[in-house]
Amino acid sequence: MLTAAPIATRQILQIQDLTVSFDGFKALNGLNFSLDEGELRVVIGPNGAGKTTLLDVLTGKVRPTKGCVLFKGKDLTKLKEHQISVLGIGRKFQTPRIYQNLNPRENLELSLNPHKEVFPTLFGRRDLRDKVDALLETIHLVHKDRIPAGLLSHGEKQWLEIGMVIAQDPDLLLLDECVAGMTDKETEATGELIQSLAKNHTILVIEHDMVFVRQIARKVTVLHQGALLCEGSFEEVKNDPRVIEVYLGSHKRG
Amino acid sequence: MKVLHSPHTPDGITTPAQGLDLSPRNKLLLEAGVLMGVLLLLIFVFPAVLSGFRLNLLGRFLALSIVALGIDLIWGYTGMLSLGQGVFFALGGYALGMHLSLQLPDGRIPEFFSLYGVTELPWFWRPFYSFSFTAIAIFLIPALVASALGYLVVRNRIRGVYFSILTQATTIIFFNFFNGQQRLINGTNGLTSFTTLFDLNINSAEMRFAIYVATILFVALAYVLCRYLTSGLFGRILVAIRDDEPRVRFSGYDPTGFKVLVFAVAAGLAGIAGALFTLQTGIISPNAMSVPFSIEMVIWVAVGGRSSLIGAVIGAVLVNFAKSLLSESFPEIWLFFQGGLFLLVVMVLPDGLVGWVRTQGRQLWIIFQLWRRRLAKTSLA
Amino acid sequence: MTLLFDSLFNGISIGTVLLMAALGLAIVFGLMGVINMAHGELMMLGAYTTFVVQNVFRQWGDPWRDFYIFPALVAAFGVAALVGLILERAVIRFLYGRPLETLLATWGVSLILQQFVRSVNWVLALRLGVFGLLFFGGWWLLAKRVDWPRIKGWVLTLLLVLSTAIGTVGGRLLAQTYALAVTQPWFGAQNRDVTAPRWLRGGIPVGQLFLPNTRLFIISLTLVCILGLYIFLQHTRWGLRIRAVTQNRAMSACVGIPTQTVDALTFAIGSGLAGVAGVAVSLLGSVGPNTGQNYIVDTFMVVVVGGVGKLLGSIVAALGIGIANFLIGSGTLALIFPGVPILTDTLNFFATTSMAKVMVFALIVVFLQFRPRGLFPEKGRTVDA
Amino acid sequence: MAHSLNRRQLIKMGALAGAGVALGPQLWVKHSLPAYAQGETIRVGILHSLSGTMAISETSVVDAERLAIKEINAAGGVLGKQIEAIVEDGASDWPTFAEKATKLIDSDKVATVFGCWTSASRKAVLPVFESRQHMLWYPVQYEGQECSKNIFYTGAAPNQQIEPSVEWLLKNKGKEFFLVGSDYVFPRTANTIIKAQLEALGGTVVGEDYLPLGNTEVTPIISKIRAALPKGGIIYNSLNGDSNVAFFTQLQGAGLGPDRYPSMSVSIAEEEVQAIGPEFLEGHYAAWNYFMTVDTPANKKFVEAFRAEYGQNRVTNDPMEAAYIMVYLWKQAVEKAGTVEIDAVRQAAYGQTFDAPEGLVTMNSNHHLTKYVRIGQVRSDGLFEVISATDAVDPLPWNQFVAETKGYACDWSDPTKGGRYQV
Repeated sequence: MLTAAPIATRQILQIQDLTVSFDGFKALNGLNFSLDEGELRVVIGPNGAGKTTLLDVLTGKVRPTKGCVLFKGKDLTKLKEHQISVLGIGRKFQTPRIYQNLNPRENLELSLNPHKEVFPTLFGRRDLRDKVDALLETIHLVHKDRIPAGLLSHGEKQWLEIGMVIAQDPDLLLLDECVAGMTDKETEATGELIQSLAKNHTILVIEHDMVFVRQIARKVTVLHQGALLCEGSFEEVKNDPRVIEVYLGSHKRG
Repeated sequence: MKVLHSPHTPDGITTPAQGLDLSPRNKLLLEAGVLMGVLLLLIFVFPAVLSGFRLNLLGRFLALSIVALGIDLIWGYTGMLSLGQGVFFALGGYALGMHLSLQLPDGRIPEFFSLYGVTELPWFWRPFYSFSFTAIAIFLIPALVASALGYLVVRNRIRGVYFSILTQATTIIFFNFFNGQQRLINGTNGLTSFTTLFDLNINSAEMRFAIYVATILFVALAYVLCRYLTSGLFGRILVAIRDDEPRVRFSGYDPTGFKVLVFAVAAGLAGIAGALFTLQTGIISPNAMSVPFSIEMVIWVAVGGRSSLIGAVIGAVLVNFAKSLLSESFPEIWLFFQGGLFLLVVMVLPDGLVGWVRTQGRQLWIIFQLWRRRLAKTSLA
Repeated sequence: MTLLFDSLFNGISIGTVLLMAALGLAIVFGLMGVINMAHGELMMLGAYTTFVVQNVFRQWGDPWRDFYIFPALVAAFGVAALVGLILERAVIRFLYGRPLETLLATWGVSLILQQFVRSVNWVLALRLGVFGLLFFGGWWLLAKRVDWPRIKGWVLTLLLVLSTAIGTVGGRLLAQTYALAVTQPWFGAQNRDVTAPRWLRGGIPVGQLFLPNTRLFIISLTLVCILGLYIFLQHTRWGLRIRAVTQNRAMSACVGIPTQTVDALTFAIGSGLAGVAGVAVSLLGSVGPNTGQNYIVDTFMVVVVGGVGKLLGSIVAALGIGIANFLIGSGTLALIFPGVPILTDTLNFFATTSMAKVMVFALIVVFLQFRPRGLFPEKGRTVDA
Repeated sequence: MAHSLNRRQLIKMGALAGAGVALGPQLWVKHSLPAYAQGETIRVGILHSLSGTMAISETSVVDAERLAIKEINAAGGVLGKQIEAIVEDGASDWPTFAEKATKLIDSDKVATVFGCWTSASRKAVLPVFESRQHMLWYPVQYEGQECSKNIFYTGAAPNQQIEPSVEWLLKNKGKEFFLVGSDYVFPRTANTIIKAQLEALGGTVVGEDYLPLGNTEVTPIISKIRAALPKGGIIYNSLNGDSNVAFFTQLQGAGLGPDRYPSMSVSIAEEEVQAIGPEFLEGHYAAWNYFMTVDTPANKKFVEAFRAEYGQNRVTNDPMEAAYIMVYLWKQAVEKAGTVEIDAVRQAAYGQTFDAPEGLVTMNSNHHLTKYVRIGQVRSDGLFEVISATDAVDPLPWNQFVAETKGYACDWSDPTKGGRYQV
């Protein structure tokens, strides 16, 4: 993994004029966006703003109709999901997606495995136990490491998935509403975890929970109707009249 | 090593697997021991107990259980339901069948060619004079065909029922081809009338017993291979692909390679099964590539329990014995029972016999624990 | 020009039969995601219904005997829909969301149905009737008791054994008393004969061509079915409900659509269409226990090539496959490319009906390389969760 | 405790138990009976497809065999013992045929086996019978080129059906032939023979096509026929089962009637005519050794007995008659040999004659029957008008029109000659 970059302003991710349309509906519409290395960025926006679609493009799940996405100088739009993952982008999904029939230990091993081709996986010898133990410690699942992950509580699943993403050792972490369904206490602990991860990862967080956003945010980007609305610190964004219009306006109508 | 907290059910009752509390190493030893025991039983006890006819049936069904192991590997563990395993089975059978048909004095070609006025051996028959080539081909030809097909299909992310339907269409392609090519491969009649292998009469009692033992050894080998593939990290990735394939991609794995590899292995196993089956029935024909046969294969695994390898073997042997006995007792209406069996298993025993035994065992274990606890309480009182 | 028109007509003839058979499947598989391997057997039931209706009308003599086909269509739809309904209620509804299990269970059903038409006679019918009456009647009566949930398991077991026993004994008695009259199978394992009415035999000559009436009839029948289906789905209240449930089951249930009824209805309609297809098939080929088996894989291919959930896709795919089948199987393709020897030789190699099927299926696999989701795929973020 | 057995499971277990209760006694009785009755009866095996694609044809052959056994038993049995038939289902699957044949011989210890229809099933069981020196009686017309010591063939050899019918066509109907057949060995071999024969006798083959078994889409074939024979000609048809129905209905639908396109079928008998519908076949031809309309006292008796047993609407056909004959021939051979021992019965079978429904037939030492060849034309009632009949024709298992087997014959009564020797 690349550790902290020598120049703090080097851009790890650049997005230009990104458009995604489904049968004429534009989920993203000419989006321009960039991320500095080592940054922790929160993206907010009302429903349908294109937040999840943005992550889908970044992970290769959706091919853009137009535009380009550069990650560490490489164009992501031509790559497949697993290639992007190996390149160093890890994604935590909105609803936890873990392997229900594997236990947390196995879930983590699967993500930790450094050689992800078929034959190295089959024949390679590796000892991942120490790393797994350390990760289990981090995500507070040491005592539940041998039961099927499907039996974990919702919060524990969220944690496990965060653990799996960390295990991939990505340069860019994408976290999609990772505190949804958590108790206040769990949310706070998650916030702390993200803060500590931010020390040596670039992180992009999508969030609805404003209390949580306030806890972790350094810089906030607001999306609206598939395009960038504004960017700035949490306080700046909160007081921006356009943001208020978008959020409250829709609130009034609803 | 770190002390592991054993998981508890809400009532504080340990489940039997933990109740036995074996280390993984001891578990493996236990399994190997049981496997050896079953092998010895099959080789030394069954021949003494069963009539020659039933023993021959058992040998055939054990050969079929090798296909079932392959299906369990791709369906039970990886979630790819192939309805085309009959094709690979038949390819293996044909490979050996061609070798057996060529056990002739020099210069003569198999007799059926004369029916169609063919006087020269078609070119692709020639390599099958060699036993070593045949032995490799039995595994490799089906595996290569499966890799090619699997790659074409899996690469495009065709999965689930679409995969099943495409593999089913494959059976039709191959069936029609083999069925139509009388002049090359004897069409509908298939290859039959085998007499010798290694210059030994394959119908002699000794040779039949040798084939029976060989079949058992191949079942054991196939079991060990599948066990190796399904345990460890590789096996977990297979399960992960079954449960959530897109997620596996985001974990950085390309499922295509994994799926193609297990599909090829399953096909190779089917090929071996086909060869052993052909050796014991004395015929291989395009019928083995018919749609119903491939579906039946899946049913064996479903009956036995698709989440366990043992289940596949048990399922293949039991279902086939049931079919034999039922069709002997009720030749006119046994299809009712076969159809009913399919329905019953899917509706009532979704995890198959092995799954059923497991849940029943767990329930009994819980009842036992409750009873023990009550006993402890009363004695305290 | 004649060649082109001839190929087109013959291709469409083959295609419409496929389409007719695939239409029900397009609904059941396309809209509900249910793999019904017994679809072919539902067609077979439709064909047998045609046979029965024809025999009844034949007894009434002229003018009636020439018009049995219309009541047969209605009856075949009814019988197949009824069996489909029972199938959905008894088996498939427990398996929604598990397509592979459905596939295996319905395969079992198809075996049972095949054997049923082979073996059914008065004794078997009586045994089934007595069994059904006693078992379900008893269930219905006893279910009113207050302590029903407690005794259910044992009572049902008892009922099962008792009603089986009574049915069997009753059957035996009947067989001994009336012998051949009741033990003779209704249909038997042999194929049965459905004869097209006189006005459907022969054909219309067009230039050098000859358009058989049965083919024209099937083509128009297909058109009527497609049109009816379209109107039903797009312009009726139940059609709207079916579409709603297809798109979002949970939301449909929330707004008060009886999803279970919709499922049953959808499946019944799909099955009924299979019955109608059975009538069409009985005009062309045989009526026998294996009638359905011949169509099942082909029809699945039609739906897959067309794109699941799209009626238009199935239509185009069926006609395309039909035309390809004809062009390759009749050797017409070899005539079109006379200049290239290798190509001609290859095409001639495949120019038998048997090998044409090989070629067409291989082409389908190739086609799916370029369009893995069929001709008219669904788009959007929800497709591949 | 939440973990008690839930009710659904109880029902399921109940259902299983119920099925067990219902079936158990039957299974037990079926299996225990033969052992008890062993001394009193002679067991024979009947091995045909009762399910799968071939059930259409084979079930009625089983009916005929059962009728013959019932008649023999009613007349006092054979060697003073009753015949007990053990029926097995080959399920249209060739390995299953081999399995069931093994079972009949090894487990049930039957005296002989009556069975098979397709060549594939016969080829599949052949090694079983040869390795155990046992005997199969085979009732269907077939492609020849086989003469096993362990099979008696009571259907027609090619020279008793195909070859005379081609000669008759050449003489009466024309010289241009289009060959249509199902895609399996009998039609393919039959057509090989026909081509060789036509070449020798001055006819021409203008085209040939094969349909997969069970396929009913015949449009391409009909186009080909129209293209190859624009002015009419002979269709030589060896389609099997289902495909015939599609073929003839669509042949008529396309306007190719028997006046310009007469067809000769070798796999269509009375039952198939019923299934296809006489109105589609009226005027077409078929070649067999036996038709239901054959006018002999033996046939009258056979038809009456059959209808009394199985229903007045049933018909009889050639394979059924051959099946009926072979049971009687076996019985006669057993009585002559005085034992059911295989080799003695075989020796005794040579030269046996039987007043069959088709006429007096004789078993030859080449294991085939001397039979009569008849050409029938379909009438409006679905039966055949016999329009041409030959004297008894001796069977030639090795075909004399095929280069490889020209000049070969078969004689099992002479150990020096055996299955294939040069004349």
